[in-house]
Amino acid sequence: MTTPLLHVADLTKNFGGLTALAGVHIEVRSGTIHGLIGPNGSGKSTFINTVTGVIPPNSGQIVIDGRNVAGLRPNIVNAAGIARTFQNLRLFKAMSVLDNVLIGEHRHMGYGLGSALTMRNGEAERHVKDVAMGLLADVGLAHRAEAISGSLPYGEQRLLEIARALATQPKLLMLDEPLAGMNPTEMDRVVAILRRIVARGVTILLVEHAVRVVMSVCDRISVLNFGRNIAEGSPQEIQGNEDVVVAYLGRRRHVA
Amino acid sequence: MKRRNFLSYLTAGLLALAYLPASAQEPVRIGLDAVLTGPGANNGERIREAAQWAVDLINEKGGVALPDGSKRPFELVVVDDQAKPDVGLSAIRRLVGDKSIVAFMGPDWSSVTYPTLFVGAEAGIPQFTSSVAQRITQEGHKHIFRARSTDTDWMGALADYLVKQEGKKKLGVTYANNEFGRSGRDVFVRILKEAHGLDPVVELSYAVGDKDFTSVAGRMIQSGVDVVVNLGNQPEGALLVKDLNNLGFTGLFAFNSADSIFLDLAKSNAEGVVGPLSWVHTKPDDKSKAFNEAFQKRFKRDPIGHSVIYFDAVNMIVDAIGKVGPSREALLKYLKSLDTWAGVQGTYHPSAPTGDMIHASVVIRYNKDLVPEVVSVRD
Amino acid sequence: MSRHHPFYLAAILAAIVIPPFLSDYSLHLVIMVVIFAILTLSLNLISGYGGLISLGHAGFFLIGSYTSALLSVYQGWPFWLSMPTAILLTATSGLLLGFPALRWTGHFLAVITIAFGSIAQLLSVNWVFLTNGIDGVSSIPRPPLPGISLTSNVNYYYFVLICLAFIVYLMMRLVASGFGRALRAIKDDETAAACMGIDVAVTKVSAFVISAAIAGFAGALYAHYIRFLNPDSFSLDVSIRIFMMMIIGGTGSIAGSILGSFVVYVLPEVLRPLQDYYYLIWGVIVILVMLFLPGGLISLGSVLRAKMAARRDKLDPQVGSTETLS
Amino acid sequence: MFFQLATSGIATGCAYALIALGFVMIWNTASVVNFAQGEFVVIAMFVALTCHVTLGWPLWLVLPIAVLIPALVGYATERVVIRPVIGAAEMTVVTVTIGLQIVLSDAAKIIYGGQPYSFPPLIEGRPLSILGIVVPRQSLVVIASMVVLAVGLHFLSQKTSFGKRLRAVSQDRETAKLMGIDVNRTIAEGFALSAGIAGVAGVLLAPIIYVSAGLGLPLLIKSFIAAIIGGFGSYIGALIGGLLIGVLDNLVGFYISSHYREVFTFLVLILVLLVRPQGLFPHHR
Repeated sequence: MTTPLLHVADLTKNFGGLTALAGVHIEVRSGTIHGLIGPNGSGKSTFINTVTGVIPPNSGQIVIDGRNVAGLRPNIVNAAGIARTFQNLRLFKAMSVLDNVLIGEHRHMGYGLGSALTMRNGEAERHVKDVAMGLLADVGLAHRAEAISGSLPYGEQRLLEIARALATQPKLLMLDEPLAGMNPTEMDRVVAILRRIVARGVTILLVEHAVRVVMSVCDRISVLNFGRNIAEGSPQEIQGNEDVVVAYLGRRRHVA
Repeated sequence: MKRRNFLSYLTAGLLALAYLPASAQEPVRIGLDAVLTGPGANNGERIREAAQWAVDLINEKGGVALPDGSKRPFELVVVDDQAKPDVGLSAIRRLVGDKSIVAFMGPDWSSVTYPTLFVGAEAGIPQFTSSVAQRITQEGHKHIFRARSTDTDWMGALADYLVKQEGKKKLGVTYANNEFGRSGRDVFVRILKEAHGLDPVVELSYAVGDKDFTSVAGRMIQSGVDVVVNLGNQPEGALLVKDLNNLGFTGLFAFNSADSIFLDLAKSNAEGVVGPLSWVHTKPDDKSKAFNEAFQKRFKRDPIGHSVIYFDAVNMIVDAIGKVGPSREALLKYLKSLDTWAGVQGTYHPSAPTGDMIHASVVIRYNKDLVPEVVSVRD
Repeated sequence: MSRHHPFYLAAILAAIVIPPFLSDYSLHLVIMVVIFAILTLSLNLISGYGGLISLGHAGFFLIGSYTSALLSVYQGWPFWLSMPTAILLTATSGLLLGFPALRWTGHFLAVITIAFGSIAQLLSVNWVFLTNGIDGVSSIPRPPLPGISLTSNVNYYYFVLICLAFIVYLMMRLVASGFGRALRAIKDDETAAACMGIDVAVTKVSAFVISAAIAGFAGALYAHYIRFLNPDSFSLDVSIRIFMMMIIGGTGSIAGSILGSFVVYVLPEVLRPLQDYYYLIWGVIVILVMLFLPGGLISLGSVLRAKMAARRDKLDPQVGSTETLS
Repeated sequence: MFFQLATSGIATGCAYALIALGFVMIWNTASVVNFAQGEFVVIAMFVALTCHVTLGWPLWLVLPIAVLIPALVGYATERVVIRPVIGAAEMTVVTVTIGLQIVLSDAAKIIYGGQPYSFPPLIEGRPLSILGIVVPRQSLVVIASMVVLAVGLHFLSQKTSFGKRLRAVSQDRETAKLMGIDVNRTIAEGFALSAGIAGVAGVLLAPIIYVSAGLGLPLLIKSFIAAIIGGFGSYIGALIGGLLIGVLDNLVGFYISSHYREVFTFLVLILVLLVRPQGLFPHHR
């Protein structure tokens, strides 16, 4: 198989005495949807925060497309090709929907400060706005472009986060519980969008609680518990895996 | 509807500024600019109350007498410069811009007077200032009258008193890091050298607003001086003399603003303090006595140097209006030709070319019951 | 956009037509208003758009004024050389404040900027060899301009008005550009902005450098207008006054900063007949504006419209933030 | 000479410490940076001046009043001006307290004028000489009262229900609300307490320096720096920070130069923030 797009090796992170991640390793192949599941407190969010540089890891390697970005600032990790959404929605609430997406394109603006001052950025601005509108159309928010992002209903804010992350033209998109709090029809809509994204060549790491959806959508799944890998494999292998069931449902008591 | 009210609203605002100082032609008006807000406002109130009192006294006698014998009500227009040059500029422009104001007094702070001199000069309006800085009367302005003696007059008297009468040789100088302190120090050191061939043993400056003077007092005591000459404002002077006494300083403390504000702050520490002043309320001559009594009756406390400066200035303007009428050019011409005018503070010489029209000064010493005795007088 | 709102056209027209008819005193006021408008716009860049509180902008104002004044009085440089140098020097001093701004925000940054402003003023008092200390710098020449003498205040007014127009244009370009958006994103959520690829450090520091440069420019204009400088006119309460102008006018709005400068500088003069009480009433006005109109005076229009709309439709007023006009 | 400078520095330092303490208390409970904290000190000074000097009331009656009135003003401030903006953006809150600072300082100037007044020492008598150091009696009073106050406040915050409520609110306003604590009333009482502490500082400081309407802002900036050097949010940090500033001011004035005293205070602030941003005593609720 080709070398993995993302290769995370013995990633550790502890907060004072508490060990959140104890030597986690994950490989995500490009062009796939890789699931990451685990019971509450298993370290999923810490994993995303350390990989994207929001929290510096204590040790470990994070190699994206051959480049180790462990411990670097979030904007450098993003430049290396990793984009993300947030578990509890961190949109730019005071800015318009369109502006939120335009922020994602900041690095690909094509003009610096100088040309902004001398009117030569008009053409680049128009191009950037078209790309942004395209992304909004993909997630069905084109009609909301001028609205203030804070005023959008919950489901649409989730979609906006995805569009904004895509605007940074990532190689790998890490989604932190994008389906949380959604009803089934909204879930299906998001899953359809994810499939379209992968079809366009963007790899996805899906951190999610809705195990049913993860099983149906993901090509491979890694399972974390108490900051350790306990299983990795195809959805079918994971469903049968004894340790996974125990982690979620607890030990099966042998009724005498 | 909305567009019209916004437009008219804004234009009216700007136009109102243009005609702000519209005023009835009727009363004779003079202006006063002083520090009324912010740090340094301590003299400001005293200046305004004295000027207003002088104006009220004139109005009690029926108003300003004009050359044709008629009398018109007398009005004082007060503006505040907050001791800042740009605020002072707009305050003085406001006074000078009002054509009904025939003369104006102030500013008190040299750092505001100096940069705004050109406004009065261009308008040819008589300006009476109580600022001390030398350069105010050294740049050939024809409209400026300094209504008090300056450092040069005082420091000569002080140096003579300290060296001749008190026989002191080792002097330490402390001064506030503002225009008043700086110019006082420069003049005192120069005159000490010229008149007595002495140099201060040590010199220290402190910031206006300092609260704890243990370090300055400590340095002075350590250098073994027998006189500390302090040049600055009342609050810092009072704190310095208190710390000197606390640390066991037995020498003499000389201070160039040892007036009643200083006395109220320093209380018992003022005993034995020596100081030059342009005027003090215990000056033995009859005019000073009469002024002091009237002031005591009106304000229930002692007048300070600034009180008599602005009282005299108002009366000098009134006398001049009585001779040549309320017009700026006539007043200026008349004052420039007036050789002597007897005021409470001493004899003024308005015709002095530079504008330094009075050199009267006193040196006082606070006795046991904290009354400032006059130990030497110059006119 | 609402920029073509009749109110703006009226204001621009008034600013061009009225001044020649003003008395010397009022002309001085409006010149100072324009200079302070440029200063407020510089503060608005980092506080209004970037959310970084600065109570030390009088420090930049001082550096700009003194640099241009000292170079032209003691070195004989022409204004067109001393002013750009003043801008450059102030911009580099902007770096001094740019880096601490990376680590601290809110009141921590406020106190650091207070420290910066106070140190600048204290050094201008104590470094007598450089700034002539308390005695200040005098007889600063007016800028030479071919064909027009700037010694007349009316001409100088139009000169600073053109400078203000240029700064407003500059600010509009900046705010509309990616840089302006990045700054506003940092204000909203710094971590999210970083994850979206914005180099927060570079953006914040460059915002401070640009803001300092504009403040330095205003300083040079002030020095050559008032022709005399001393440390007293750059004290902490001047920094507070600039901060007030931005807040009262409306943070994050170009028109707000200009309106704020006009109101904050002129109001004490208009209230002057109240003699002693004008400063107290001014304080009360500041509190009232903050309590009832946090978006500043510029948001008066949108707040009233929202209220009227709510009353007319008897609906819950549409939940929109009082995001200001531009 | 060193100890002489240090001891007299401690006296003024205690006043900065108390103001910093009140400042931090308001920050902890209401997350408000109160620019008008210095004005509570000035109010206490003028109340004491009027009652004791003008009206001639005895000290044992004047002192409690001089602490009570700023406390009431503090309570009223929270109720009228601070509560409406508690949740608002930090810039709005800072501006409101700056507006309040202007109102209170100008009111004092209108009533009492701009000039400084002296305030008689709380205890008469020549300064004592301990181990060769001249210690004015007033400094002893200041140091003693600060120690008593520090202990009292510690007792109050640990043992009394009001203290517990105050700490709960300062740790987490929302949870405190859920636990049935009347958060608004607690914050108002917190304001009153911190204004009262500032009042004590005013009464202690008055005899050492002087009473004047313009003291508010300079005192505030010194205690703001003291609070940050001590570790913003920690009460002990505020106390130690205040003492440090008082002593440092004197030492720099003597050993280096009185020009650069203030510059040094600011440089120390920036140094601490660079080297130890959490301050000398990291904040522990």
